[in-house]
Amino acid sequence: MNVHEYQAKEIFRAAGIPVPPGEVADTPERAEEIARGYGGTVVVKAQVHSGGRGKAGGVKLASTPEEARQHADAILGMEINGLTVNQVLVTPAEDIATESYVGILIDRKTQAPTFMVSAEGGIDIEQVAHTNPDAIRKLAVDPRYGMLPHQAYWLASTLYDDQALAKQASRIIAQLYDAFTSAGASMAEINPLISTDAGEVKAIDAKLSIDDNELFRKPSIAEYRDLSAEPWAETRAREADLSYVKLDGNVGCCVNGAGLAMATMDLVKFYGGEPANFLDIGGSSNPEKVVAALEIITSDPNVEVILFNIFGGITRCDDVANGIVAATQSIDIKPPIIIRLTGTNEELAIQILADAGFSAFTSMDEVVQRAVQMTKGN
Amino acid sequence: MNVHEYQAKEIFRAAGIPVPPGEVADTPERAEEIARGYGGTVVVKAQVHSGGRGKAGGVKLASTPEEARQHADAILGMEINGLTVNQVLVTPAEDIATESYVGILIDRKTQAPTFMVSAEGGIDIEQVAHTNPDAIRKLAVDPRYGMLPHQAYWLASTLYDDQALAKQASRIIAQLYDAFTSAGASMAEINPLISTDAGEVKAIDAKLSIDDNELFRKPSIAEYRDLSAEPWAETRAREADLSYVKLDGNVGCCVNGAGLAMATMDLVKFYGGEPANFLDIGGSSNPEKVVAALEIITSDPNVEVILFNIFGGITRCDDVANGIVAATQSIDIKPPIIIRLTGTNEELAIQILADAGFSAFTSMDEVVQRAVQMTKGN
Amino acid sequence: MAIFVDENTRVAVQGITGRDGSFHTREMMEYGTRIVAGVTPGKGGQTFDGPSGESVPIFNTMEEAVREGGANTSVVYVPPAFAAGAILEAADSGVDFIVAITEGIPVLDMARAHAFVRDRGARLLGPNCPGVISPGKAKVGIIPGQIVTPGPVGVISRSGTLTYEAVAQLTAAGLGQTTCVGIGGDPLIGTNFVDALEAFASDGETEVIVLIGEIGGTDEQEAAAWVSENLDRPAVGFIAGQTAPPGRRMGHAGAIISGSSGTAEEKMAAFEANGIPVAKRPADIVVLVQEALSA
Amino acid sequence: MAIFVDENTRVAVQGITGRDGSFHTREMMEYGTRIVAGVTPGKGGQTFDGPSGESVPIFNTMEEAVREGGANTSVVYVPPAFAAGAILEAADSGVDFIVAITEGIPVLDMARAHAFVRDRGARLLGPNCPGVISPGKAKVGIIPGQIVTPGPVGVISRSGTLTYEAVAQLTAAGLGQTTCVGIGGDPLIGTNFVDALEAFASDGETEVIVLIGEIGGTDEQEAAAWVSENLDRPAVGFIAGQTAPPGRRMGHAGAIISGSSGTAEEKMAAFEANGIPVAKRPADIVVLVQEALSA
Repeated sequence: MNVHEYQAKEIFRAAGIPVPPGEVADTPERAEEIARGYGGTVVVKAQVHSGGRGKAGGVKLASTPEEARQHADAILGMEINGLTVNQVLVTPAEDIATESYVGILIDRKTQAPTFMVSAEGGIDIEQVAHTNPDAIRKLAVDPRYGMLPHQAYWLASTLYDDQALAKQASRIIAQLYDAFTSAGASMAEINPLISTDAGEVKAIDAKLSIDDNELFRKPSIAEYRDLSAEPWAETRAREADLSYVKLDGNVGCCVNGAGLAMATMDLVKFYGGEPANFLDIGGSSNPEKVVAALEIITSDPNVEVILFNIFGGITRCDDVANGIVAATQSIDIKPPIIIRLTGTNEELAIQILADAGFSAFTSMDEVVQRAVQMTKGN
Repeated sequence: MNVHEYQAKEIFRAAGIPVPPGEVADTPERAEEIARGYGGTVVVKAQVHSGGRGKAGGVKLASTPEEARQHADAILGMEINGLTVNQVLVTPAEDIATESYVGILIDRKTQAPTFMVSAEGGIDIEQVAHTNPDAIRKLAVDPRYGMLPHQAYWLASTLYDDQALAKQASRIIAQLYDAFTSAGASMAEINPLISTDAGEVKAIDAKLSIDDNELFRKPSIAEYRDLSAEPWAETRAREADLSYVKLDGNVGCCVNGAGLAMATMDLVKFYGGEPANFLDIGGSSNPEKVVAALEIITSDPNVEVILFNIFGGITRCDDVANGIVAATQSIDIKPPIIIRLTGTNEELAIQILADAGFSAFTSMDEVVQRAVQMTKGN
Repeated sequence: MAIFVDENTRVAVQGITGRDGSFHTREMMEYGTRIVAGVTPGKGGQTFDGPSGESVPIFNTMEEAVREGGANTSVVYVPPAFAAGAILEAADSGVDFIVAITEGIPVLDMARAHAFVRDRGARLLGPNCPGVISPGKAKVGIIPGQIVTPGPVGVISRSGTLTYEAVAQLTAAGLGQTTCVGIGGDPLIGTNFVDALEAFASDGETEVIVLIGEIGGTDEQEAAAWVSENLDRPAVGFIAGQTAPPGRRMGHAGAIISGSSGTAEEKMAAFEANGIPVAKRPADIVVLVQEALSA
Repeated sequence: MAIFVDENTRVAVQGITGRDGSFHTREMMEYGTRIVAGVTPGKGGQTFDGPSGESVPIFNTMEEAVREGGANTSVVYVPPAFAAGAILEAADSGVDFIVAITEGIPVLDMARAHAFVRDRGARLLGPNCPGVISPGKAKVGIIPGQIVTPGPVGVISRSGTLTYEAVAQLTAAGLGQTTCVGIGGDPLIGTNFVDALEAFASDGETEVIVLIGEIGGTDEQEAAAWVSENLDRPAVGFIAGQTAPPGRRMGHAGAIISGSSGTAEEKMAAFEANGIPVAKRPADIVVLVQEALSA
């Protein structure tokens, strides 16, 4: 789960990280009021779960409260990478001497929370990794011991030669580790971490992704979820315990298992079609899940055909077939549905489906080819 | 640092451990009032840093508020192992089905916080260890991983066959570990941990010792220190950064280094005398420390002679000699002072002391023999 | 021969009294796996009824399952909130091999659990994996017994049903398996491709190895390098997720393209560059295995 | 020969710019110890002036002290709040031997630090110890150089000034030392009596070992058993604290009789029972060593 910049900043602040003040506005008038409260120049920042906000015009400097209102007016309602901006963060502008990057994520190789820091901040760290990999220092934190003081200092000393700055950064890095673990995060980033002319080190941006698997035991973090910031289909999928990712094609896919779901999308492409989505229905065959899956898939107006691909291992195919029949009787589906089932009780399942008027296949290749043909009017 | 039972219970409660309610009274009237508030039978318990409160008559059941007042009246002001009772804890009496023991301390051998639990609770665990060692289960907690759920359960299952009770105890054991580490404790004990007829597991007594070395970073715990519960001499010693332990003899000892201080006491005994105290003046020779040491030693009316034994290694003997001279000029000391110094600049030191009228020796055996003789009127 | 599990595997089922645990325990027993103990704290002393009337003792702790039940392997079906704790308990009990089926374990719990398992010298498969099956010998986990058959192919896969799809096609084509290993779809897994490859490399009966990867991470790339440097027999590959967009998690917590790394293209290229032919569709895996065996 | 420190010891001083650190660094240099680096975060690039005008480079980190200064040993003089962190840093830097002088480190910090040092395969002496001196070769810590002289006696002690007392008496009697080791007065120490005994046992020049113990714990009892089972040369003992009351901490955090265990009587009896004669007074240590050497 991604949280907004202002929420990440609340969490960072609670961990002791120096973060400039800021307030959230959902109207231009409120933005003006906040800016007036701070006085001086402020930054108006779109709160949206997407990178590239600056390039998209979602981050603007305002030297007067009126200007803050004007920027907020322009940014609120803006679409950034398909997501609508509903809130802006208004925060005093800082006087920046240097910009660095500090990030931490769960690294697969070291099997540990791993820091990446670079004195080249304020830009995309991926790009730094490509053009100047030596400018990045990495450190895996042993989860048995946590972040050790000398490790934080070692990272900080990459960022600043000045020892007063390095000591501040060292403290911030240790605090970021605490924030990361106590929030149950999978990624946390300060980009940029700035130093000011006055010799202070501060986090002026904040990014935080929470491990979804932690949310059950972090109710205060789970409350940060902003349903207005995610498409309806994803909210619905999460509630129904499905995995759904929208794509740009027209072949709606409903598959049991994530690997098979990806392989099904790939096979659609292989046969010249375009998958409309990733959807993993999981191991269950209950009709409510099938209903939810069909609602989600059909909420995408591009979908021209719905393809089920079910491998019945532990799941019995006849149960799934009954689920599909029940689900389609309870809701009205426009696009045609074609189904492949194989494995436990497949013959029975195909009979159930044929009786209900569905095309049923046992070969994955055949059903995918047929689905693609149908999108081409064949 | 030891904390009172009621303070330990506050810490345990904050960690989630079920502890019956309780309030502290420093007058019999207040005890009566508290007892009236609870209704029913209460226990009136002396709050004093000493074991054996029960045997000493410091713990009494009261079935009416009036009886609570009478007991409080008897207990307040009582001396238990040389310590005056200034407060009593009044707490509702519990209906006890079984009594167990749960304790944790820093174990030298495993170099880890180590649990000891026994289904034989409510009595001295030392005694159980002697008479029935198999009744005690031990577990060292790896500080790299902390208390693991199956370990807590493994300990709890020694205490109760009943699974509902074992699960409650398991939770309490995990919570006790959290309380132990977050308070910076060196020892924590629940004795007894009871189960009630209603099937609840509760801590009805609580003991907690804090590692003195943790206090600098645990200000809220440091505030628990009850100066009225410790002799003046110990408070003074702590403030002056000295180690002092009062004993029953008449040879006051002032030594640099803990091992040498013990060896000096032992040598007093060896030559037929009785040491009045352990006092380690540390490595410093500044006159303030010597003044504090002399004040502390002379606060014991039994002291008949004061013996300095200083090994000048890094410490220069002439510095110490000057400290002693300066200190004795600033305060009035009744008992005679004899001094042994050896090591760096010992000749110079002996001259300084002789000029000031002190007996000065270089041999530890000689000075101790002389001190013992002086207590015998020789 | 086989890897990880065989006739000598003596399994304790952690969470045997749960819905999934009890169902799959019966499935494992029907397949012939030796289930020697169940573990559910608080239910010690009860017994679990197998499909043919066998009685499996239930213990409160893994320690008892090992001491009294003689378990040398555990399989974890407990819910995510308690699963890491169950893995730690298993590692502490002295079993050599732990299979964690549970999906949804917090990744920070697993970081700690992996360190603990390493410290204890045990092997963990998973979590969030379908387990392992050595056809005709034993299955530990949830891979359907009816889709496998004994033979010379070793299978290593990050996914569940995709593995079933591939293995069922192999079986249908008469290509049996020594062992099929599902290493799991989480970002932090115990046994990875290279670990499983090493095990297969010392199995005399495995003649060809199928690697079924997916987007996310660099495990397949490292496997490819290992194969070209160390493996004395052929391997074939498949990668799911060619059409997956970057930055979106495709079901599995581990199946996510981060920036420009972990793409299917990258992995397929690594396979090809290290002499591992790559199937374009699941159905082509059979063809490549046949070619490898007849070469 | 000698144990733990000698001519090849290259020391980094952690906390070299502090009051104690700078004083004792000069003392160590005057004794001839090779001080190759100082470490104080934030003061890297400065230099420390030795007693004879030598210039010791100061680094921000132990990693630099090892990489650029060539240190193989560290000695820790940093304040208690930061001392455990300094020990972890030293262990992480790759030095083999760490001497922690600092008194007052929280014991829970040390529990973690000891585990870390073990994981890294380093040896820790202390904390809250006077360090180690190999007469004529090197001293690391604070033991006064003028009280020792080379010879055949190995000394292991839990205390500071009591050790000086005993060693000074040995020296005065013409009984020199291979190495004097102060293992420290804390409840959790790195190198204990048995560890130091093992080291002396493989030192050809040590002919007799003096064990100076005190109340608290069972380290001396284990040392006694080890001596009788493993040691091929004589040992003599002394225990401080015969007059100490139970339950009261005698200065050292580790010097406390808990209930009925850890008493001086118990330890003296263990020594005697295992063939280690016990001195009744410090002065008798000299006599016992002379007897052992002439036996």
